[in-house]
Amino acid sequence: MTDYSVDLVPDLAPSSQYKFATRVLPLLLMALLLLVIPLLEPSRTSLSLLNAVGINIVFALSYNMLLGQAGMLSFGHAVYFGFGGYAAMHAMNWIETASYDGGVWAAFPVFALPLVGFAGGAAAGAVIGWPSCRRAGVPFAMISLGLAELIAAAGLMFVGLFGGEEGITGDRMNGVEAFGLSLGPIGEVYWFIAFWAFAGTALMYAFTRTPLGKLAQAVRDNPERVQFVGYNPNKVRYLVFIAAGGFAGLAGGMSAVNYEIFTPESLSVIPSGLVLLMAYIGGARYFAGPILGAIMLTYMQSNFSDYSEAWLLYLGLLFIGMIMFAPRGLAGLLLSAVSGIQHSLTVKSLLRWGAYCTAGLLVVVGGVTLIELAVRRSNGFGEVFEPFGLHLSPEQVLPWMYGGVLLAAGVGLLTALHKVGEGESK
Amino acid sequence: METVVFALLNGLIYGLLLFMLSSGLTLIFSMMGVLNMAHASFYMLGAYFAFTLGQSTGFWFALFLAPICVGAVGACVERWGLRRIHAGGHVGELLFTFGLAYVIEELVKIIWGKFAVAYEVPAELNFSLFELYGAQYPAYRMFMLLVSITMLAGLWYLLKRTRIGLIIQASLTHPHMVSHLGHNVPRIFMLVFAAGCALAGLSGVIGGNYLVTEPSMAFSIGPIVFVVVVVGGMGSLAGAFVASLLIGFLQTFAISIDANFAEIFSFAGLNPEGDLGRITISSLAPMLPFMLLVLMLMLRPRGLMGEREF
Amino acid sequence: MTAALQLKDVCKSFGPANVIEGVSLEVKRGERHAIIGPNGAGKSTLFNLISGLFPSTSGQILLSGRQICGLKPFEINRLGLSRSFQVSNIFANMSVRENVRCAVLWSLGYGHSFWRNIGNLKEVQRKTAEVLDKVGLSDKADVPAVLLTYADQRTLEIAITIAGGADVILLDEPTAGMSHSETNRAIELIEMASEGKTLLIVEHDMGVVFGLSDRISVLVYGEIIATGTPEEIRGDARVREAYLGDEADFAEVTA
Amino acid sequence: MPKGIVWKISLSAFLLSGSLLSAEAETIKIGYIDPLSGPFGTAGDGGLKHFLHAASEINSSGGMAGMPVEIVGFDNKINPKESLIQLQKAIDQGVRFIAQGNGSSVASALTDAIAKHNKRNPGDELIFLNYAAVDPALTNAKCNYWHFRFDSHVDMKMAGLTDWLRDQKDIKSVYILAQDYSFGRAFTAAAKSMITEKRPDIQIVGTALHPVAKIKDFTPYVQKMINAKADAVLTGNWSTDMSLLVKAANASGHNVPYLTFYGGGLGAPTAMGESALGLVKQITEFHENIETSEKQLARMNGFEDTYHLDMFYQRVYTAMHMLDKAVEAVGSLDIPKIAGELEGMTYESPYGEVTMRAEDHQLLQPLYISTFSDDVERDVENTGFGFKTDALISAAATALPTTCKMRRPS
Repeated sequence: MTDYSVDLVPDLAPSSQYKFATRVLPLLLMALLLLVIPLLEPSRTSLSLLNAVGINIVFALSYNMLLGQAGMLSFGHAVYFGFGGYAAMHAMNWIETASYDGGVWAAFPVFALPLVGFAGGAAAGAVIGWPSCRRAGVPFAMISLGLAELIAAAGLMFVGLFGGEEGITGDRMNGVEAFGLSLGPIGEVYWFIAFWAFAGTALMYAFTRTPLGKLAQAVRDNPERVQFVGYNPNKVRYLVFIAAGGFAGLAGGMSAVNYEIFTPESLSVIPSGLVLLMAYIGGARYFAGPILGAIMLTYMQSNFSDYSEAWLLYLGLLFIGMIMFAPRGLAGLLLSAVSGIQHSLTVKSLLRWGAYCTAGLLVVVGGVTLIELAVRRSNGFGEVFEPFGLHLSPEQVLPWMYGGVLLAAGVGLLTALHKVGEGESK
Repeated sequence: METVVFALLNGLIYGLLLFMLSSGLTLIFSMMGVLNMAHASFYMLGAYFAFTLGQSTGFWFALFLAPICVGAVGACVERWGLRRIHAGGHVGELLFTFGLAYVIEELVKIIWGKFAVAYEVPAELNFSLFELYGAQYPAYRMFMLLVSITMLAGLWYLLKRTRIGLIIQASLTHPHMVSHLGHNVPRIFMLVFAAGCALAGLSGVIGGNYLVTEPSMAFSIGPIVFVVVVVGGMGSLAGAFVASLLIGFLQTFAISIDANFAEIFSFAGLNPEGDLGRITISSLAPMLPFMLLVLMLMLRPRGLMGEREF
Repeated sequence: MTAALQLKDVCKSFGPANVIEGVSLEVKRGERHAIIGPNGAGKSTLFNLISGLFPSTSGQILLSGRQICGLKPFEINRLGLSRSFQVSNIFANMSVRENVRCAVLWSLGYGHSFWRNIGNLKEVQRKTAEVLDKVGLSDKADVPAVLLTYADQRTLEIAITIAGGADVILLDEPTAGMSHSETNRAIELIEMASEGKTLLIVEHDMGVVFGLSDRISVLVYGEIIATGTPEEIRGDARVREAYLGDEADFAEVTA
Repeated sequence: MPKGIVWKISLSAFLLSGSLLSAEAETIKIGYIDPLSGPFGTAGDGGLKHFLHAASEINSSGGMAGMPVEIVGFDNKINPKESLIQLQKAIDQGVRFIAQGNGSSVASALTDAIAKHNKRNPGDELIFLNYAAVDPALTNAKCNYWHFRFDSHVDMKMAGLTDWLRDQKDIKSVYILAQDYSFGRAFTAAAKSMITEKRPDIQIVGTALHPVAKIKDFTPYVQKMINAKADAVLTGNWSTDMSLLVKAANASGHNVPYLTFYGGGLGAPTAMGESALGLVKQITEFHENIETSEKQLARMNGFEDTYHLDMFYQRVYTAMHMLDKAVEAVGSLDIPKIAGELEGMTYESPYGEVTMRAEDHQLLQPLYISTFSDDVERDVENTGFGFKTDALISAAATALPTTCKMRRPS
């Protein structure tokens, strides 16, 4: 056998500079941002939203360990979030009891409850994953859906464990204080969420860099071939499933401390669907994609409903739009925009970008006008749509025509641009 | 005895309604590989269309017109939606229909309002057919039975006796074959999708007034339809039929059993007031299909009568 | 000394169709053994049986004297048997380096570890670089596999196959679809890669087969009709008849 | 870094949304936290409209102690966690009164969170006006000083219903059907114990709990009732479960009274239609055909003309006017004092005197038992059908003992 001594082999690993820029820097930026936010003195609303965002970031990233990394489509990921959350919630109450009566839990800080959540989620993943990870693809998705329905129903049946539909409540201001945080005011809870969101993100990122993480990607790409490099794809899936369950449980634990309540609704198919939307809209192919999705959807969920009661319709349309026109998600869109700016900053490309944006804007404005008019008309108590000081009444024909014309113009422009683009590429 | 007779009768009606709903999905799923999560939304559209059309044309015309309209909507969804993303793989398609279900529900709320609409059984059929053990048996149920059996026969004829049916049958089991035969595959896909949706629409027409026509009707029945298709097996209409009836009977029988776990497992000393002992068989009824789904996928992933695995 | 790979009366049927009918074969340690045969003879099926993708209907398959029938593909792989595929079967969305890296992990004992940073595993890095260098893909290490040219994908296929350091290597038509010059490079690569190993190869290109192999087996309709050195096979009348039915052609292509 | 950019954009959006909507001291803001979208959006939407109408009524007569009232809707998607986020939003926008009604799980999450908030933020307290969450625990084990309930809870309604049942001598057996969750179980338990107490001769021929919103066809349940020869059915079902049950009962020709809490719930009359005539009875504090003053009729007409919806929640007006009275008495937005005023307050509603009992903050009000009928002056949901009063249950009759140990701020 030829002797390949170490010095003869070219060093193929990326330079340490590159490694720093792509791997460490984003995490440092995230940490910095988390540290800077409190300096801006955010309002209570912003803080509670940020806390929700933090929880959802960890949840969505854990979901993407399945969908993006290992290629497993699950409709029941909230189950692990729920089990983790319940574990943490029970532990929180044990801490409270122990703080009066003494016991092992008395020494456990509430700050560390997400670890209990992690254990709960991972344990649930280990039990439920054992049968379900033996299938992949659509059967796996269907099993996850069936199990999610069953467990959601069980959540209402077993009152002792899940507290009925009113759930379990607790008080986070008990036990040992960590880092001098009483966790009473929402500002202190922010630090708790920030810490765990960062820790969760960093750990899940680190996971992608481990042999198991890499193999998960290999299983996603080609499960058959994985068998012929010595790995059992089902076992790889199972291990990733446990890890994903654990991190979902971590998010559940964060949620338990943040809200001081946990209800069986958190186990149901609705949050499972939402986390799927977060990961997919954000961009399941990229590690940071679900982070974007979590931010956007959490914000939409809590704030869009202030502006329009049809926000679920917009969410659905956005989701469909992303699947059809931007399957790489928000992260993909951002990256292609960035690389577009870097590589071909010509007048022509700028014009085309402008045209695309205009067309998109027309479609959105026209569509929104029509939907809002329709909503008001359907409500039927004479409410008028008044965007930007305009006065559009659903009872008149003209506003409908405005909307229709704008939408048609937008769609027309998009079609034309698409044709031009195709013509050029030929 | 009367419990059994009634459970059989009701299970049969419910099962046939499920079969009408899921036969379309079986066709779509087996041929195109699309597990259409919005399938129950087309069922809902069928009921709403029938309600609106029925106001001007009467129920009997709506019975024919509404499924056609639903089929047209389905064709549009396939043509301008699914077809574009077909190349991206089945996960994308699955997610597309998942989003579509959201959108259809919200649109229905805008168009028909958020409350249930007064879609009633037609007066001609609103009488009781016979009385059995003190309970009346409504004529409309017999009508539903009739419609679903007619549909079943029509579908059978279409698949066994017509050219297009043979092509569809061939592509149920060998989806890649058809393109080699020189057939316009996209058009066949569109046709099958539209037909599947129209079948769902038809079940909406006759199920909407039997049950309730309201915006959440799709969401509440959707998952059961998957169960039927998966349990029945890929590419098998007969399997879907058996699975529908199985689930129909299973659910209605379970409801009629009042015993709770504490009674059944009395040897284990379960506390009838405890969480576990308190559970009755009848309260588990709606969960049974999902248990069946999970067990089936784990033990026999090709389903009852499936030609192949997913 | 036990044979590296031994098949005893292996049969495989799909329903009523008997694809492999009682194949017995012995591949000696360090030997380069080719299997040839007309299309549909069952060559790929035979590979799938040996590598554990399909269970055989009856018979025995021994790897270094150890029964491997009924084992899962990954278990067989761990015992030191690795195979390539006729249609490129690579990890399309990962870079070339990552493809090879996945293939070396098990052999270096990293199993399913999730506590180590893969970038810090010097041994893995070195082995990966070594394999890439050996097959000449070093300069394309960071290219996503899906963007490689066809020939490079075939090369990567072989790289993944040999990366784990298996003693017995099964190559399924490694040069299929390659141009003449690409084929020559591939032969070099195969020769180098199989140095000191046992090689079982299915190939259509007779030039490759007769240039490379120590022994050749001819598989026709699920049965081995002859095994021998290239010379013996070239001179075997049954092979000529069964294989092509045209003596002149056969002589020509095997010359 | 793309990550960073989006963070900043969304961050500034957060901050913007906070600053744009900052509170004005002169307005009394009532945060309405209920589902405004999704499957339960209809229920919450209806409640919001009642609050809006009541607020405009108060504003047109000069507001509360001269301060105009504003109702701010927050969509909680009937999710406890989302409700807590919306609660924080409401507090940021200067809301000092929280109104909620749909879902006892949400109510218990809110009452818990509001109590914690008031303890942790003295001087910044909130009052919780619960207009429809009927879990008895909220004014018993879970009661607190800041929570006021304007609806009669499960046990009170059941007490009223069983009082009425005492006089129905022809009912000899009942069947109890409820949804399998805490409300349904509380319903079943209350029904069993109160019937046994008030009419020991009535035989409970069966009880069943079924999962919420999962049953498509209730015929098997109706069949069991027929087999058991029940003279009446008691059900806690609401929404679709209610309408499907009645439809199945009608189809099987099960002509016995259905005694319900929510037979008149939004959407149910339309869905049940003719099938419910003469069968469905409900116990409520209000329906449109109770004899009343011209003023109240004008209010109903006003509401219906504005929102094209039937008036349903009289108690929302009660809550708003009692709050008005309390604020007028205090003269400023001193929340603990306003809560003190509400405690024990009596108020003359169009349907009789009501009292906010001091010991548990539970409103005691007269209840009416009514039947779904086609012989009515005012119909519901344009069906031509409406409710017709059978009996009046006095407020005193619904007053049950409470286990509440109210802790009042010193």
